[in-house]
Amino acid sequence: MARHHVTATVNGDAVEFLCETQQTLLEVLRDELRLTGTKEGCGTGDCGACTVTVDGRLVCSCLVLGVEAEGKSIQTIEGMATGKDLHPLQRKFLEHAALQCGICTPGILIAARSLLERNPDPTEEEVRFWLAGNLCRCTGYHKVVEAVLDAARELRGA
Amino acid sequence: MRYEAPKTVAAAVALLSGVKGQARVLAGGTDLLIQMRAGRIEPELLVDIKGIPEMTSIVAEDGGFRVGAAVTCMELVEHTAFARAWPGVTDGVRLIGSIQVKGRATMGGNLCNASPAADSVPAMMAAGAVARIVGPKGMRDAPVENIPTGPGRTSLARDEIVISFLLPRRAPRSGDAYLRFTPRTEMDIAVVGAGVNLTLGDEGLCTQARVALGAVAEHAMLVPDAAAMLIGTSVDTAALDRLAAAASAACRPIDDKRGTKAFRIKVAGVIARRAAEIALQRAGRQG
Amino acid sequence: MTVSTMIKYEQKELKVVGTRPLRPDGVDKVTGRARYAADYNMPGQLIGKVLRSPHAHARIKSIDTSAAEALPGVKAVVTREDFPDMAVEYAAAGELTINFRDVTRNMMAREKVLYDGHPAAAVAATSESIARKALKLIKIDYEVLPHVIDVVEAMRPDAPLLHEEQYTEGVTPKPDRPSNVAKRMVFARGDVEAGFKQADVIVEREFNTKPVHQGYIEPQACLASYTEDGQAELWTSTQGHFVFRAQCAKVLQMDVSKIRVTPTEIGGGFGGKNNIYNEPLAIALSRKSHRPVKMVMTREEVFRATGPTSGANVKIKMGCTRDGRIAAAQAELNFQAGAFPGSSVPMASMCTFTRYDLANVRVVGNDVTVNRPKVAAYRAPGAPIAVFGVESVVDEMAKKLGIDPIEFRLRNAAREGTQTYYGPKFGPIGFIETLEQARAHPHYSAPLGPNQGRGIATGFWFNIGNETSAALNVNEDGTVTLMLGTVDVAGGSRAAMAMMVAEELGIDVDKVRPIIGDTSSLGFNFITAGSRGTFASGMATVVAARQAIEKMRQRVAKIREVPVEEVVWKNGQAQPVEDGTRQFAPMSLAEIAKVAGKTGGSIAGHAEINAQGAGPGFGTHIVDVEVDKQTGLVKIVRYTIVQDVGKAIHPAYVEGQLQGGAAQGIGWALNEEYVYGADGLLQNPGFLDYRVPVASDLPFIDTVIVEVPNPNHPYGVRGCGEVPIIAPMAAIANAIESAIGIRLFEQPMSPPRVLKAIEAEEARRGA
Amino acid sequence: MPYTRGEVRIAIEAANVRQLFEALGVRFPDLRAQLDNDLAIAIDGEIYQDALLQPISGTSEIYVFPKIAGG
Repeated sequence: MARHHVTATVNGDAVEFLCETQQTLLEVLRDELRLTGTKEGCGTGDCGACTVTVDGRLVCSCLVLGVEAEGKSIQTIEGMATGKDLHPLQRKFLEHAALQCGICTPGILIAARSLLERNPDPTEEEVRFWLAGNLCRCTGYHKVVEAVLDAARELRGA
Repeated sequence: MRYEAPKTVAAAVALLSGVKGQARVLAGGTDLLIQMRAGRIEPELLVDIKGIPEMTSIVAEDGGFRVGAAVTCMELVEHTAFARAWPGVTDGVRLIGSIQVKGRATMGGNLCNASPAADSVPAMMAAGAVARIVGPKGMRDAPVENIPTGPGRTSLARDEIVISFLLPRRAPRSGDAYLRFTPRTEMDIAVVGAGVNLTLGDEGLCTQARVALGAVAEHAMLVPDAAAMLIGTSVDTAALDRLAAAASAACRPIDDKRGTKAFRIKVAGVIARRAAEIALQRAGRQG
Repeated sequence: MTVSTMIKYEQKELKVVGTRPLRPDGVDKVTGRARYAADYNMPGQLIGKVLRSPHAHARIKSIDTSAAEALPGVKAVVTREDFPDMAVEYAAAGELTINFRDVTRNMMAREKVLYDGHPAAAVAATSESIARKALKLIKIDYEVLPHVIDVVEAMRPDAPLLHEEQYTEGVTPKPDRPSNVAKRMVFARGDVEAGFKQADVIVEREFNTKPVHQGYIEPQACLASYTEDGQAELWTSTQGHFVFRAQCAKVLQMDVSKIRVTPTEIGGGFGGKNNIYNEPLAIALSRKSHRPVKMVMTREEVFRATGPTSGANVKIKMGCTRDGRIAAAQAELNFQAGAFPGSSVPMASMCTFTRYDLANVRVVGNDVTVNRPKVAAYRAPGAPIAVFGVESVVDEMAKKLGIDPIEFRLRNAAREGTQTYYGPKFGPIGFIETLEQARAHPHYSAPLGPNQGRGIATGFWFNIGNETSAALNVNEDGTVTLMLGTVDVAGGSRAAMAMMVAEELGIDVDKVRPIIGDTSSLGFNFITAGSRGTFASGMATVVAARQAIEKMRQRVAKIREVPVEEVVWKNGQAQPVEDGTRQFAPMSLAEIAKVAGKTGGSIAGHAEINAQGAGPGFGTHIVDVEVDKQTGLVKIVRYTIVQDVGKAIHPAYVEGQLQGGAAQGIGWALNEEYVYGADGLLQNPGFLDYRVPVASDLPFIDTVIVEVPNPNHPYGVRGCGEVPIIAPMAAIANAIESAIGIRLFEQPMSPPRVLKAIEAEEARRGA
Repeated sequence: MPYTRGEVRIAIEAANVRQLFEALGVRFPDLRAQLDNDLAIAIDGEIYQDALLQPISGTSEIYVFPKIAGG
């Protein structure tokens, strides 16, 4: 089977990989690049566990082909902290106990960061609707929403 | 499985008409990849059209907008001028899937996937959107309502592509709206969808109206009988009652896991009425 | 065994327990480092895939795997031929005792496939795409049989039979013909007929519920490596690695000691990861291919073939006197067990009326096999189904008598000394406290908007103890490593255990590093289920800590050359007893650790117990809903939970349990359901059409933690995970009734059902 | 109580749970499988599961019921 040679940027690093046409970006990240922080919960774009950004756009990596990543810049959970400094969202999730099993957490953090980049002062309702594509079965979302609102507050310096 | 990413419409059409076996256009891929993963289709060729400029841009055209068929839903939702002119179409696009899905999904895909429940399609039908189609025989324009012919079926030839949509210039005091009913607030497929587009005259009477319904028949459809109930009226309670009745009367739904016939027929009227109320309010706001 | 010579925590000032430190697994989870089962890989690993039944019920006439085996890249294929048949033999497995004859048939069909998705063959290949191709090449000749999906239909004498040799247990005389009713059970106290005679108000209703899935976001995944010396290693997402080891050993006929199971970080379970599915197949494929084998389920497989909870038919009859005292209570619970016997109906039967102090009770439970996946435990297994009926009927009785629903429940509430109808007498419990605090909560008196209504309901769960082991080692630098045998199923039990150890030893919690040991590093541990983690593992942890303290007292006595009774452990150090006869310099844990090696060896403590004395948990929920009368849409406007947890070791994680449990209960109540077609095939095996609540569906969920200590636990813990899922269905039904005056008897209370009920009521009023 | 041929109240001499279960097994063979696997008991109101050596006093009131687990 002919494999495609793809060059892209992942969390700021140049990467190259080979993939089959039907391999998704999620499979490439996890199986070829060994970046297993991005999770598969459904494979059909319904749970958001595989959320990453491609050229700044929030997407489900299970609905993107690896070959489509050619020349693109991809951000995953592994690139969210800078050195020893956690992103404020990561810190607030810990402080607010906004995670339990944690399988949905990487996707929710990536989605929440993308929200706060566009809207630094979201309402509770805006947070809930923005995160509607990220299923969490443990928390009932209560502490997740609190953590995002608190992180927004901190990032605004309010 | 071959993957091609042509840079021109001509090249894309040539690829599609050239291939013997099954070929698929890859736009957002939010439906295509799921069908491939489930093994429902095994195309020989994927034609990724996101590298084609006229299919991925939003440009002004005779006071209206020409929207590339491969423009992502998020790009369109974030286009403030478009949202001001066509808030109802924006409503429909905004309701497609999650933020993540909208980051990939396109109006062209939403139309050509031909799901009876596609959210942007009734909104575009109500808006009078015209699709521009290119094939080996050249280019043609067709109103959106002429494209879906059944679940997963369209009037397009196998080597034709929808490249863009024209949303025409707005008359003054016009407003449109799209509403759908789903059990959840998000992440759901419309059980019923309704798009309403209307224009008010000087005396506040409705001079033009278009009403379209989704998920209540084998494909999304215009309902002229429902629109007729608004034209010439001040869109008052009586007119809205008649609109709701006409909308329900036009339904020919099925029972499925997402809703029953009886439920869809009843709720189609309710949703059409609520959409009309929003459209009216938006039209009123415009000078 | 309860902890002897127990120091009551109420009598000492707590430094750690009750605070909110960050969880030890937190940073790994927010950075993507945490390793879940699907994140494990081994050199040379193959990918395993399962071929599943496309029929609800069919006899397997033949299986031809030759074409699949011939496909390049395919290294092994297994079918029923690769597993020994098992005799009827029972073992505890989380929800109920299971029968190995059924376990081996559920993991790989033998004579028949019994549900859509039932495994019929499995392959291991060098890539997933080759494995998928291989599945298509396996030819199975099926004789399709009539199927039965609905529990009431399955109970009819003429219903299609799943198990020709299944005769209803628990009826006399012994039945002479087989039946889908696997077992009938009766729990009775007093005389219900006499009780109903005393009643002024009698309400009798029938309720129906659909199966719902645990809906954990991480699909089942495992990695198995069988080596030529007959040993196997297994990494898997499980709630109980010791139970998985026992079951794999049994069905694969291996020595327990030759299987080592390491529980990975688990992406949610809620009872759904109490049972083996792919694990024995992966080991068998590895044994046959001489390569490690990784198996990850798709979401569709999770829905089609792993345990949902039971759908059920429930009949409730209750009578009470004019002054609101319940005189008699009767229930019939008919539960779907799925393809094999063993639903949660026994526990549901024991939970049905247990919140109330009743003289006359009769509960009959039927465990019924149908052509659906074998049910698994789901958070307070069965209780929400029975309570949906009971709390609806209680609400109706209170309304008929014009008594406030909380007041009505208070008049009947179970309290310390109440004799339950299934056996135990309650010790100190906090049910009345939850009712009183709910009544006093501002939510209960807040004004309601148009089309809004308020409902309340209550829940009870036993909570359990069971077999548990723990070990802690005092390291040379004065830090402590704590090894636990109960999987941290996400609630944060690692943090809670570390906190109890820190409290006992008198050191900072960040000096204690808790980890989950594999099956070779500790004695047996039962699964993490039944809200036992913090109770039972906490008890074992405290026993281990106190053993280490005892060793340190003795060590210091030797070092300081004083009799051991002159040494007491206080404030994190060994010091002279008050009014003792000998003075000596105290030694802190760090000081002891430093010299331990040179004074007789390092200090450790361990415990292997079967924890008894679990403390029952009770909760009261208040919910406000708004109903769209034109579409039947029900919106949750406000939600408050009041629950007695005994003692909240880490209050933030207790709140998380309450909020998460209620959210699952809300999904159960409103939109979640398994939808089967006439062909007996599941129509909604995905998160698009199996509708779990999304963030925008829910409001903030207020929690009030009540603390009535469990006297049998050193820190008063009862457990808290199960109770919060019990009340929501009934509370929401009661709130809908108060909003629109219509009571719903069917779950889910989805828009089509609500609208249908509204139209039926309008028609009735019109007529 | 079909396993006990209808008897619901039984007087039995036993010093601990194991002796009680053995005596019950002798008297009601149908109950044996249950006794081995899925029964718990309450001694004077307190629940015991898998506690075969738990002492029982001559006057103890005992209830036998299914073992409890959970999700």
